[in-house]
Amino acid sequence: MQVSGTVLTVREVGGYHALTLVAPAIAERFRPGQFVAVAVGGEHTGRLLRRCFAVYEVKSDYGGTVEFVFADRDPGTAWLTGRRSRDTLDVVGPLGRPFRLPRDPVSCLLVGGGPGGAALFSLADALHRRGCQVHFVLGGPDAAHVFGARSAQRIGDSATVVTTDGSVGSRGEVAGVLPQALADSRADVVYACGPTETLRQVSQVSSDYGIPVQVCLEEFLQANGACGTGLCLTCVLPVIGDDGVTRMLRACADGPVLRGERVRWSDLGTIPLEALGAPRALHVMEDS
Amino acid sequence: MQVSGTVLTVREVGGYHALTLVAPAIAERFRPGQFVAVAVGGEHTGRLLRRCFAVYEVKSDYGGTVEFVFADRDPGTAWLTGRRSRDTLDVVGPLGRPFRLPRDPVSCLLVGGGPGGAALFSLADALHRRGCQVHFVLGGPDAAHVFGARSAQRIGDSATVVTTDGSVGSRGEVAGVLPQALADSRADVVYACGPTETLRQVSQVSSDYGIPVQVCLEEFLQANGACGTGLCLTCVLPVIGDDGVTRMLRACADGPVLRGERVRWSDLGTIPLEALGAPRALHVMEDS
Amino acid sequence: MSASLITRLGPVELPNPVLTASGCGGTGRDLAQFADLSRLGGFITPSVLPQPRAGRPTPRMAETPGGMVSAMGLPGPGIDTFLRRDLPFLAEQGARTIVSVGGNSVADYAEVARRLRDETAVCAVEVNVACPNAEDRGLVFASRPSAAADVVRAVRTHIRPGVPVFAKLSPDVSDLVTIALACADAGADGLSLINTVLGMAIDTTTLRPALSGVSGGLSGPAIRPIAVRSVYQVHAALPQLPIIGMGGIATGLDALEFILAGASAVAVGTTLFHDPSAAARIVRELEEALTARGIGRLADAVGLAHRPYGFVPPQVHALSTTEPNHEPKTEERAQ
Amino acid sequence: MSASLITRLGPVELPNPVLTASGCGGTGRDLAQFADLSRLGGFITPSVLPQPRAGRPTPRMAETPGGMVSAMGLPGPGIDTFLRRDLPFLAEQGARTIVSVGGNSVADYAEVARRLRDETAVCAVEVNVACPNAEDRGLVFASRPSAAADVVRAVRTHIRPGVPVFAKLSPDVSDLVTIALACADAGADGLSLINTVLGMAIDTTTLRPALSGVSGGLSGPAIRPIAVRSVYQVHAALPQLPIIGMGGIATGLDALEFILAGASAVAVGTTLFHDPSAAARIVRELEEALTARGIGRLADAVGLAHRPYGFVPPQVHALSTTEPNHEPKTEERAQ
Ligand SMILES: Cc1cc2nc3c(=O)[nH]c(=O)nc-3n(C[C@H](O)[C@H](O)[C@H](O)COP(=O)(O)OP(=O)(O)OC[C@H]3O[C@@H](n4cnc5c(N)ncnc54)[C@H](O)[C@@H]3O)c2cc1C
Ligand SMILES: Cc1cc2nc3c(=O)[nH]c(=O)nc-3n(C[C@H](O)[C@H](O)[C@H](O)COP(=O)(O)OP(=O)(O)OC[C@H]3O[C@@H](n4cnc5c(N)ncnc54)[C@H](O)[C@@H]3O)c2cc1C
Ligand SMILES: Cc1cc2nc3c(=O)[nH]c(=O)nc-3n(C[C@H](O)[C@H](O)[C@H](O)COP(=O)(O)O)c2cc1C
Ligand SMILES: Cc1cc2nc3c(=O)[nH]c(=O)nc-3n(C[C@H](O)[C@H](O)[C@H](O)COP(=O)(O)O)c2cc1C
Ligand code: FES
Ligand code: FES
Repeated sequence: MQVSGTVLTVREVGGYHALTLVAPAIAERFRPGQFVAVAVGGEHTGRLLRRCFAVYEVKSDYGGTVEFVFADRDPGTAWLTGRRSRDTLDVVGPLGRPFRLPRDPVSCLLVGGGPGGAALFSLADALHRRGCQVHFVLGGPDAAHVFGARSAQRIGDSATVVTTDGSVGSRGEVAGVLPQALADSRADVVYACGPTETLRQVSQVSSDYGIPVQVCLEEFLQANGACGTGLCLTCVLPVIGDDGVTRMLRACADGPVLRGERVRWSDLGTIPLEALGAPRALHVMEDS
Repeated sequence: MQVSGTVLTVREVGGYHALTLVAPAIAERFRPGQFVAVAVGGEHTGRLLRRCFAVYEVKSDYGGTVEFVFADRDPGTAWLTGRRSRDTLDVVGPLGRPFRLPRDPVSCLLVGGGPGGAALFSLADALHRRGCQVHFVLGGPDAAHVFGARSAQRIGDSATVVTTDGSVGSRGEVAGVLPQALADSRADVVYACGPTETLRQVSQVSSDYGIPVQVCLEEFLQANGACGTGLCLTCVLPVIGDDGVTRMLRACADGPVLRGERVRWSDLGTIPLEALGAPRALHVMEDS
Repeated sequence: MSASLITRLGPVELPNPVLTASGCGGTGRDLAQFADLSRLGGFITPSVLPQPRAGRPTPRMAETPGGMVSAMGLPGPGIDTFLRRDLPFLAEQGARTIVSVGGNSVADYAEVARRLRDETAVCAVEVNVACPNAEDRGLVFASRPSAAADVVRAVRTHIRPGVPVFAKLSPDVSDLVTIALACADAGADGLSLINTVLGMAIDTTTLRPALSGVSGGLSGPAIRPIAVRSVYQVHAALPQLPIIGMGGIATGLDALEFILAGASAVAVGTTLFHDPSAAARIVRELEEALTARGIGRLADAVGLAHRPYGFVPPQVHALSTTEPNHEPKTEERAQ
Repeated sequence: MSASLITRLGPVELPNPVLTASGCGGTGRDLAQFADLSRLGGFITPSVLPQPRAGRPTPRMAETPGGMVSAMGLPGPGIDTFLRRDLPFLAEQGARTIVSVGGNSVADYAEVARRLRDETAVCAVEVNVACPNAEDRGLVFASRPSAAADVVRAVRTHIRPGVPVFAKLSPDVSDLVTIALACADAGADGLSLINTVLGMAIDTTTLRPALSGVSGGLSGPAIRPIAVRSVYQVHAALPQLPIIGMGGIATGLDALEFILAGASAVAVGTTLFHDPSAAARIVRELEEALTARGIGRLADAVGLAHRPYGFVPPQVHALSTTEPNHEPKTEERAQ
């Protein structure tokens, strides 16, 4: 859906910003893990690429609202922070494949890094509705850059918070506390959203423990995507399919949620030699 | 001066818009006939060219305000109409050569067409301060597109209003009523601002009557200028100098006020064959 | 009465002139969520090569003022999967499909064209001549008249008569008209103008090229003036050859600019990334623009900017009437 | 400590690398109201021709997305008035003046250069090779290696040794590096890259070309990726030759992009129309950008994008180390 949504609020949440807009058609169709692609810069802009943000939450107020959380890191997001209520935003969504939910009431560990934590709260609601246990691990560089620590403590069956500088929770990285959190929560499945490096580590640890992991590649998509709608092929990464073949999948339309153990994390930014359709020249280089 | 001015108001005045901003450095230096060059589209804009507007009036409120009047005719002016109070505008001014004022208390006829009428009111004040008589002729297509008819009636020693459709004043064109107005006002000098075609006619009629005429080329500048500051040379028109030589002068930096009888009106949009530096190829064509 | 948008690309009639540009509408599946493919003038596929290709590593694109640079490396499933999966989908949707043919050798192009010959769902073929030629140090075919002619001839030979073949050229050449002429002589029924302009962005944080491919193709509204000039130049030299114009089209008025310059159809590329439902909007805006100008049929507007119009100052008039369809000379450039 | 911005153009040292581009800072008089000319790295004059020239009729420009197209027709007072009126003014202001030389024949260029020889206020000379050649059907000199070399040689012969001569090239060619090489062989001490890109706009109201000159030069941020690519390409091929980079520079980070690509100085053109005080701002922003990146001297940043930096994925690394200064091949383009 491509809609013109009316901005309700733009507020600061710690070191991030949260923008809420009225977009009933998107709110209605949204499933946890999906994202919106927002046009930035206004009508006269020379900035053509949409910015992709995982949805934090949808509500039924005003017919249906959508809220997303973002770090202000480029002129496009700076423009977003300057929106005022009643401005309109051109938004496409909901986009991408959502988190797949277990049918049975299993124990779930939800791992968030930085602004990525925001994507986990609607997931937590959905899991709770299915009778799942929801345990949180939330991390970030400092107290201002961990999203949702208090909410997680309130709604989670448990919540571990970890920061690089120890300003809130324990000092350390998400990956460091993960084995303990997996053990404590007796997790059957892991869901994660956050920096790509965090997703890599979470996938590694979870796989080591034999636990399936779904990751939401919001940050990778933000860094690489131009459209969010699957048209441009700029957001590709190597993923191993059920048939064992590595394919270059789109983080937007084939993701943003992918099975963490299937992503070839150390080959991001490359075309692995054995990927489907990898350049022949490179095969030759390897052979010779 | 290049300043970042804070918008006070944007209001509709008949079929036009008037924008007032706080810009003390410009207000202080302004002399009637000068203009401002405004950047449009905002920080992220792909629209690079400044829009030039003759100043309507400057006031001492808020340290110094500047108001200009414009017709909304392109996406750049549409953006301007959407400004709200407290927004900032990047404005350069005051620019160009002002109307030259007679030293003695002579009788002056001020002729305005469409939004160009706005440029005449600060001139009228200055002339009044010198003890001159100020007579107005204001014209436009219809009542909504004659600027300042009521003010002119209030402050002018006389005021003639003329519209194409007769919806206010008499039906007709400015040039048609000019001979009568010249006679009635016993004008020693004519000042005009408005559509280029109106300026041409006013110059023609005034010259026929042997009365000096100064024209403000706001519209020509708006149609042709890219910078307003004299750098780009896109706003040139052929003007005969004191030495009888035709030169391509810049409407912005050599104008916007020029002597009407010196402008080669029927050669606008050309390089007259005998202009200084006219292409040799054309000379050859004429000779052969 | 609203204007008729019907247009012709040689033997093919299209209900309107607005196509999606190669590589910018994906396989059609994702775009179909935002646009009824049967309502578009036509759908140009990403360039199809004989084999599957993964393309280049990320980063593949960078945002630039009014545009983007991208280096994708011609990713695609190869002709087999294209014929099995993508072309039938487009046919089902009722899209008038123009298949873009790519390759790194004349044999590649010939191979893809041969496989397309009996596909009735193919409405026209576009030859992406701006692919790197493996046999010529990776220089694109489009940079030499003879190389461009070779690939056009190879494709034209295999495609059925009645299915027009368009040669899609790159503007990065000293003399575009010569390349266009060579393609026409080699059998091209029309020309697609323009492919992306060679550009580059440097990441001022990493201090390195922003794209894995170092340089890439500049696209989007930023290049529109280059594209309009290319269409105007080529239409002046080859007025009988239909042109598909593209490069930065974002609105109906942009499309009209290309039509006036001499294009019989236009394609929307980068704008689809910004606004996936743009094509239908552009059709509507173009129809309104023609109607507002009292132009009853799109065909009457094709190339109109080459003729004098309305009031013409005497000197300009003299120029225009002596050379009504004159190619803008290089002297008619800046400064 | 803040970074040192000192840079060299061959024998000439400049306090900072930010110049004004030819034809975009006027004669200097109007710009002086917005900028202290002595604080700029230097001032490049509009191209000077032997005779006064009125230039083209209006309309001379049209706004385009992120840029403008303009066709001015090289207006200027001619060398006599330039030497009598403009050059002394610039000298008085303390501007480091780079005189742009233009012409429509080799003799024109030679004539202007000859008149400049004894002018001590001339800091460097830029040869605007993108002027139409009256003897070659109006094709610009910059489109042929031999024609470009002829004008560069003509100018270099007349200008004193010690005053560097820069050849300013047009990007509208199939092979920019060959033209650059030809200019270097003809005695150019450096290169200015780029002049405007040939473009065009059509007025959708009059349905005619928007410029009196039909086509014109595209300038402004829209062309920045083309300009950065040109600088990168030429620096890779001729790393010893200083380059003045320009095309769409609007901020300090834009300037840094050109420096990283291989420019020793940059020039600001169209941005001055939008923001007449831009040059001083860009100097400040560039200094801040270098300091923030821990680069102590501008000279250390020149061409830095050609070297691998920080984390390099293995495959990219392999490419970069085998060809550290490789010219982006045409295969490194879009798709
Ligand atoms: C932890 C866990 C518990 C489950 N519990 C049950 C159960 O109790 N009963 C039952 O019948 N099914 C269970 N499933 C399977 C799951 O419910 C179904 O696969 C899913 O609902 C089908 O959705 P889909 O058709 O959109 O996904 P598909 O199209 O089948 O799969 C899409 C991709 O997502 C992957 N995927 C799908 N679901 C998950 C997941 N939850 N985590 C990681 N990757 C996934 C698939 O392997 C595939 O790569 C469980 C799966 C997981 C991982
Ligand atoms: C109607 C009229 C009445 C005047 N009355 C007197 C008078 O009573 N006593 C007296 O000493 N001087 C008089 N002048 C001359 C006028 O006051 C001076 O020329 C002016 O003040 C000088 O300003 P300047 O130096 O900026 O213009 P300059 O640099 O001298 O001139 C700039 C250009 O503007 C033109 N120009 C200047 N003033 C006018 C004008 N008012 N109308 C049209 N073109 C003009 C000039 O011819 C020149 O082309 C009169 C001029 C006019 C036209
Ligand atoms: C991401 C991307 C992929 C493209 N892929 C192809 C392609 O496969 N074949 C082709 O001929 N052109 C391709 N192009 C070029 C476009 O079809 C079009 O010619 C160009 O982008 C200019 O139009 P635009 O400015 O509207 O995008 C591609 C362009 C982009 C941006
Ligand atoms: C109005 C205008 C006039 C120009 N005049 C000249 C000129 O006289 N000589 C020249 O070599 N380049 C001239 N140029 C080209 C600029 O110097 C510069 O190379 C080009 O505009 C790209 O830089 P920019 O994008 O910063 O403007 C001119 C450009 C413009 C826009
Ligand atoms: S962002 Fe365009 S395909 Fe994923
Ligand atoms: S508008 Fe630029 S010189 Fe007049």
